Amino acid sequence: ESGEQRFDEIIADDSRIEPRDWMPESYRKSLVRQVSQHAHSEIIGMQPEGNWISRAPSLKRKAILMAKVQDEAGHGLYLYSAAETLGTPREDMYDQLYSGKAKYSSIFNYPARTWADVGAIGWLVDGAAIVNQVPLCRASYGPYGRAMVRICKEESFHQRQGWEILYSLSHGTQEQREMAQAAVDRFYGPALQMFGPPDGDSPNSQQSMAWNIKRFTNDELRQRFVDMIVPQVEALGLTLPDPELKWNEERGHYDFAELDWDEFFAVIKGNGPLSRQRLEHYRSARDEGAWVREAAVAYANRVSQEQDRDQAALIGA
Amino acid sequence: ESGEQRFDEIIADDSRIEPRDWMPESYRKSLVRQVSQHAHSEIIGMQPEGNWISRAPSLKRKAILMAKVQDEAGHGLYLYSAAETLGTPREDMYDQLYSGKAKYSSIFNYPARTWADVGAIGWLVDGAAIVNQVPLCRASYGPYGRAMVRICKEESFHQRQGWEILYSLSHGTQEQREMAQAAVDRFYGPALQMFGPPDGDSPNSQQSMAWNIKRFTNDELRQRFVDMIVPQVEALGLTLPDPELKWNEERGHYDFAELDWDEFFAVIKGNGPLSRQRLEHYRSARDEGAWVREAAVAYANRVSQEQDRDQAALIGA
Amino acid sequence: DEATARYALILGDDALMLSQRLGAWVSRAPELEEDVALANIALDLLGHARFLLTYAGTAWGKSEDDLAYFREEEEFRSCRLVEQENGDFGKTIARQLIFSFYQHELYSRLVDSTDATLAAIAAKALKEVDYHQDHAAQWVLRLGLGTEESSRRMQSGLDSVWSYVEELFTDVEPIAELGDVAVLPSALRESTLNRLHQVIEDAGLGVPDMSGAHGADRSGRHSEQRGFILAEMQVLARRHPGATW
Amino acid sequence: DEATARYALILGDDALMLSQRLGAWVSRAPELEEDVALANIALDLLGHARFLLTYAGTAWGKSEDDLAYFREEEEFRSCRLVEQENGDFGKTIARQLIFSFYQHELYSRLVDSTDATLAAIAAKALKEVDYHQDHAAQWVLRLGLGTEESSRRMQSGLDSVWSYVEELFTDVEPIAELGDVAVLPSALRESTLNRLHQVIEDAGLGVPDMSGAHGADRSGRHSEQRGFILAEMQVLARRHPGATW
Repeated sequence: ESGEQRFDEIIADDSRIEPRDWMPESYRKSLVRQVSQHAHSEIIGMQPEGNWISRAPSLKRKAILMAKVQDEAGHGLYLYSAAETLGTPREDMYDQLYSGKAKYSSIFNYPARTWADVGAIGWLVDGAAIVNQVPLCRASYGPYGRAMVRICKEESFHQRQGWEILYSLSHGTQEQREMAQAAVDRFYGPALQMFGPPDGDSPNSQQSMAWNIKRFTNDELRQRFVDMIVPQVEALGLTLPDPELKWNEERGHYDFAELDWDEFFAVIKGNGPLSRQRLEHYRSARDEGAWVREAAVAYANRVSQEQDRDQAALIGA
Repeated sequence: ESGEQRFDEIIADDSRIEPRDWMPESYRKSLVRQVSQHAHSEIIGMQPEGNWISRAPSLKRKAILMAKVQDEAGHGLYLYSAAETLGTPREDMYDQLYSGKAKYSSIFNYPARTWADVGAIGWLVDGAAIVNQVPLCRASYGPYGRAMVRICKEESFHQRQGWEILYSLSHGTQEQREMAQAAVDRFYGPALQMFGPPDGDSPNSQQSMAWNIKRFTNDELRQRFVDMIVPQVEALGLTLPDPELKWNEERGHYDFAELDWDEFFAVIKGNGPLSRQRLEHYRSARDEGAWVREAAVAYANRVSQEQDRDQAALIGA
Repeated sequence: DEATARYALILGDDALMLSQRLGAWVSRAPELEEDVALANIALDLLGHARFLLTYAGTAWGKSEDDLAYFREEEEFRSCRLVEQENGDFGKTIARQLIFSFYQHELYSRLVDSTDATLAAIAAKALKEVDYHQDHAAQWVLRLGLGTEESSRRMQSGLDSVWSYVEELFTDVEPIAELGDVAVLPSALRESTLNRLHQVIEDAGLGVPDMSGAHGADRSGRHSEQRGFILAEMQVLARRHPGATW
Repeated sequence: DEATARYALILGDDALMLSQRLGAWVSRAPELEEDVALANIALDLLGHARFLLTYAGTAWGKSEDDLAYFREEEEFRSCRLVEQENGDFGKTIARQLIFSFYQHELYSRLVDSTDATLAAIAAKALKEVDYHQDHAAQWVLRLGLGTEESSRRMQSGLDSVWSYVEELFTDVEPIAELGDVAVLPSALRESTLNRLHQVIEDAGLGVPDMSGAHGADRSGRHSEQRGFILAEMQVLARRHPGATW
């Protein structure tokens, strides 16, 4: 049985490909791209919320936010590890992000201007991420699927925490309430765009679905997300900024207005409000940390040489 | 007539030595030390007040403070120029400050914690500086004396502005008043120590006076300062933190308590509250600006080469 | 009137924010002469801001300090360019180049405003901005043509802030309705960009190839930095509301 | 009682300030693993601070947030060490080394406090501080024995903060009067310094030769940085007094 046959069988059985299994180069490449983009999104995603750690308005919120941003770094670690099992070293992925070649979720190129944005990011952005990611827990590539299981568990906490931030605000003072509504107004559109362009404009999706990486189309997931957040926003006592939003009895789903795809493609092209700043922040952290990483490598070499010497001495004796 | 004779005559006449005049090496060295220390004090002195530019409580105060700190940079420039006329390049003086070998006024190793400290620095520190510097306008070395004339004029503005800050505070809210008193309490002792150790412990003073650089002893100047600020503090409605302070009819001066000279010598030795931080701040600014200075030199060379070429072409034609 | 006051706020807030940013250079500049120069520019801008905020305040019975210290983050109308972090000297100079060129084009037209106060403020400011643009352009040349490192850093400074250039030329409200009182930002675009391109090319650098960053309306879509700037700027004044200084 | 509460404030403010400083590393660390590690330490310290401030607050009917967000600059009792700027990674690690070693010595005695709450807080915190000191010491070794540059930077980090070591061991009031409730800072001096010297020497570095910086009393003589830290930390809470979050 050839590797290719076995691969096709595994896919047909909807079971899992593991690192040592044969896989088509295109499958490998496509996965590396997707997993590393996902990892990069976690890394860049630390910035907008990280901005608010120092200013969180209560110590409890500060602790929750710090833990959340820390989780994002952790997710980045899982995902880079999963991608590494496909033969791409982490350094290469860092370099791609550094050089601006790699993509990450556009949503993180929007600023988090107010504390309510931290809530909106948790509720809407992490919410959209979960809708996207739950099906990925069954992705055909084993390490990716397993990483997603861990990540999804944490993301659902994050979404809940975001919702709670908004709930406190929407039940607080008039100013807090307005802050919450404004944040939802700002993040609603970009959050819906996190599922990617409309199905007609998304050529890679087909192949991804055939390989059991993706399970649903962009538009299917987007619909699922809208259906999920409408009752949640009602529970918050806030509204979504879409006058066309309404329940469609026939479809059994909410109808919603077309999104601003011009903005979406502009942001993808690097003209988001903070596209340059996010990358610069990442680069300067890398640059400033270079001497530390070099020292760690030098020290590790030194220690292993000493161990070798000790061992040689032991054997010689 | 030998250079030395001429030098002695000028000093005896109480008239001025100019850069091209002969002077004893010890005179030159002593002046370079004094003038560059004075310059360094202006430079390091930008830090405690500079800290408050971003937080000044009104736009008017912000403008006044910014102008003051700018003046300090300007004073630094005058003074380095005066020292350069003695044959020491500015870069050498920078290097001495950078390496920690050079001294500067210890007072700047104290923190400016509150806005009132900005007032106290203006009133007391600039006040002490003026008392010190007015006689220096007649210093025997011409460029130094002339630099001091310009500087003294501006310092007296600064002292006035500091006094006004304290006046506004001492006539403001209870909290403002307390802030003002606390600042005066903190800066009184260190300001009095700006005149240097008691005369008995100040071996260099004698020679300096013989050369008509210094005109009064440390203790004479200190007394003059105390006599000056007592009526001023009364006008502020504040007090000086010295229970022994009182008018001595017989001496025609105010008596005041012995200062904490242990603290003084500790700070001189580099154990001031911010001794390390001030130097680090200076060093990091120098380090971070190195590439800019290199570029400026390279550009100047490039331009002068082009001019040489142009001129050569002109002559050749 | 209200619309003129709101226009004065736009101009004043830009100057105030940039002044606040530049003030942070004092005691940190690469040369002592630059400590003096940057403080000087910061002081000029603060002067413009004070005139403009004072004038704006007359419409609402507010002082310059009410407007500077007691407005909330979302009430300021400054553009994102002036709120960008100082970065290294190259980035600061890039920001200075763009802003001073824009401001020069603006004020050299605003001197003809039918509003006498704005015309007078512009006339006074123009002389100062003349120096600001000269200062910036000279440094762009020095850095662009200096060393390899300085050229790289100057270019990366330009790249870093360039996406906020377009916002300067957006005809946000209420400018259009003010007629000859104001200068339409869009009318400054061509001449400002031409002059910028010229200097950048003379310095052997490249004009960054990028469109404007999304969200250019000078209200509610401000930079992430504004909150940090104001936290520091306003902290003392707000701790003592009603106090005089 | 009041004195115990004031003691808890001293411990809590140190933890709070250091946590605030470390939080600024998140997304800026030299390695992704360090983003996680530093956030972890920051989070532990914030946890300690919350227990301690909550406990202190019971004496005055105040919450942790009342104490963290609505005290003024001069009312905090943190030491200057924890308020120092992050600087580069070497300076941050130097600060971590000193503080975690001190804290370890402190908490390993405070577990025997006759105050049951303090003893319990110390017991919980001690396990975490165990990791903090290990983290710091490992990095001191790596940097000290890594490259020439890392050794230089690590040394300069130590030099930069060393003058604030002595303040940790000052028996400020009300500690002395608390007897077995508290641990006398001066009693920690020898063992902490011995352990610090050991690590520093193992890393091929030198123990800085300097006495303590003047003004070591944890009140009114705080660092210049504290005002900046609080301006940022408190800005949002103070904008909305009485709000819940």
